[in-house]
Amino acid sequence: MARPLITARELEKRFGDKRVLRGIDLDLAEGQTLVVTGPNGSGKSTLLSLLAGLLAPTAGELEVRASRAEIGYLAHEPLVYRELTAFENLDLYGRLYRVPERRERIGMLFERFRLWDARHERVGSFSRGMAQRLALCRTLLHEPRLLLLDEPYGGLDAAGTSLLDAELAELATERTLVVATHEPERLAAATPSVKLAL
Amino acid sequence: MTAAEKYVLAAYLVVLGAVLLYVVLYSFKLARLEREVAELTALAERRNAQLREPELRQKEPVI
Amino acid sequence: MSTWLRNSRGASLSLAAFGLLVAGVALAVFWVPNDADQGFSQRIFYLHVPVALTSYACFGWAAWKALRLLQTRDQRYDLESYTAVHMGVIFGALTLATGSIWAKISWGRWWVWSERQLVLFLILFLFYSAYFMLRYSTEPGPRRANMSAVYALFGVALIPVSFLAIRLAESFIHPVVFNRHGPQMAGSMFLTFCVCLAGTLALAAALYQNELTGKRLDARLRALREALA
Amino acid sequence: MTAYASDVAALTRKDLLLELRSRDTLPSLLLFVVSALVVFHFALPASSSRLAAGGLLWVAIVFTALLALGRAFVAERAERVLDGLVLAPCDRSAIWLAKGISVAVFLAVAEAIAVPAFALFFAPVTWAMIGAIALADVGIAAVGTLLAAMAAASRARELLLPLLFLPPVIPLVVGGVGATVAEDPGRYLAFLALYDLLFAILSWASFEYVVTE
Repeated sequence: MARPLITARELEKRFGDKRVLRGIDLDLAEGQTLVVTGPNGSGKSTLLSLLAGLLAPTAGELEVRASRAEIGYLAHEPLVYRELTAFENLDLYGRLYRVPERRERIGMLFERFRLWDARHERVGSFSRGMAQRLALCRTLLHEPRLLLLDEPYGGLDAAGTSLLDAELAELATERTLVVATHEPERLAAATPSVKLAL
Repeated sequence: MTAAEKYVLAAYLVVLGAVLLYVVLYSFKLARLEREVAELTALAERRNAQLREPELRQKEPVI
Repeated sequence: MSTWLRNSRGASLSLAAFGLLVAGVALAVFWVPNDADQGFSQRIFYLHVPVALTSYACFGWAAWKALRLLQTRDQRYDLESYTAVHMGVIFGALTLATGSIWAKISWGRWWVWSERQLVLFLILFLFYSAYFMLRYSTEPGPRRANMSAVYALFGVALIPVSFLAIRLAESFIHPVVFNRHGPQMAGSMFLTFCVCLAGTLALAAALYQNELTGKRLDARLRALREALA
Repeated sequence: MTAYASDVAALTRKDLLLELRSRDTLPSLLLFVVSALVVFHFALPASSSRLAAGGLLWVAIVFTALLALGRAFVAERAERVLDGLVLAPCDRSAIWLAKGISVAVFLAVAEAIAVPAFALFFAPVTWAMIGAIALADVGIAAVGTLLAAMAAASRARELLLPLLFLPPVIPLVVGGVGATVAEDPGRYLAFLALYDLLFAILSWASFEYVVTE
């Protein structure tokens, strides 16, 4: 069996005096789907930030066998510039991630997430749902091997939700997914192979 | 004592004063630490008391 | 006896500091002859310069610990670098105090811009005071440790650059160049100076060790409180 | 090398685009530097020499730089975009270099207005001054960008940046003023170049630690 993509032993994270994560053990192989559940403030986002490499563990071991170019991270915030247009944001990330045929790839993502006609509008003028869809485009832009999705359904309307359902179903087959949500029952599409309740 | 000697003495006293001030501030810190330790031992004892609670209740009905 | 000394480094350092300082002061005040041109007031030299050099040593030590932190990411070094900077600032302030007293003796005014060492310490004092502002306004954690470490390293690089700037500044601010007492001291003076320097260094080390223990005690108590909560 | 250069180019293009789009940093810098010079005119007693005026130009430059640096990471903080950039596979120092270049560009534009205004209000401008201003811009951008990133990660940003920035900028002011007033400015220009080299390398190497854990 190939070595797991993610290994964590006694993982702990502390912010000053507040301990947010403790004693997390985890093995996630390539292609599996991990669903992280728990109430708000249980440390789901912190765990995903640790997996993305944005935070360093306070104690314990964590090994993520994927380079930064192979990780897609969907955070609470869209991580895009409000003053720039949707296209300019994705173009910037496309260059930084050195995505081949950048423009075609961006155009295809805008169509798939129905943002094509808003592509030259300032992100500041976007609704919460549109910004979430743009963030999904940003996350999938460089076809990452490992996808870290923090509350992916946040702010999406009915159309957006069904669109994301289809997307997740397809992604779950060929990529490794880590989805953090406080309402796991909505994750009909991605059948979790590993569950972690915080 | 010439003016120069007074100033040199003043300089030495300034340094001595600084060290003493540091020691005084440090004693405040030690006092705080001691209070904290006392607090924590009390907390620990209360927790132990709670842990031993079940055995005590068993004994009472026997009397 | 040796085990007692080994396991309480703070106490043994304090003992060494006490001995050396008493010897140093005794030598400086009673034994060493007066300086030819400056007379008795030159004795402040045995206090002002050792304190200044100790302050440099503390900033250097802080930079070394900061470098270790950035290499090993071991948070233990953050506490040590922080304590060392704290020591550096205390001795820096003392350098400014004794320096201005020396200025009062030599030039009759509490502050002179022509004394390069003094001006350099003023800049360093401002710089490292901002170090504490940086620490107090960021959340404790690896991020703060990294930033403090980078800042401490910057400080050390700033020392020679600022000293050079001050020398350059002299030619257009006020060209009063003063030849202060150089290192060509007589044997007895140099011996006194070395004892005093060893004393202040030992004092800094003792305070550093004690304060570090105090900070570690704080951290352990917080962990204990959390364990019991 | 070209990968690094293309990252820096992409990030610099983004910074300049942000400024073009929001147009808030540059106009305020221009107005600030000129109004500072006017205020200084009234601050200077009538009989003061050219030396004093030269010095005040540098005070204006330092505080204009503070204004520009205060704005440096505002866009990145707004939507936690800095995390997005830190996640990208590019070398983190590219973020520092790109931001430094954009700060230097904004400063240069502000100085392009300030220096003629200085010549008009106070005293003639020498080539040595212009050289010193250019060298100082590099040093300010290098050190300032790093310190702005530190301040951006802390609570009291607007308060903290001046405290962090002013002590390290003192050598730059000495070099600048020296080049402005001294007869042989060569020594001061060399000192500025030394400062730029030393602190640019130091900032370039340490930026990574300021934005990651």
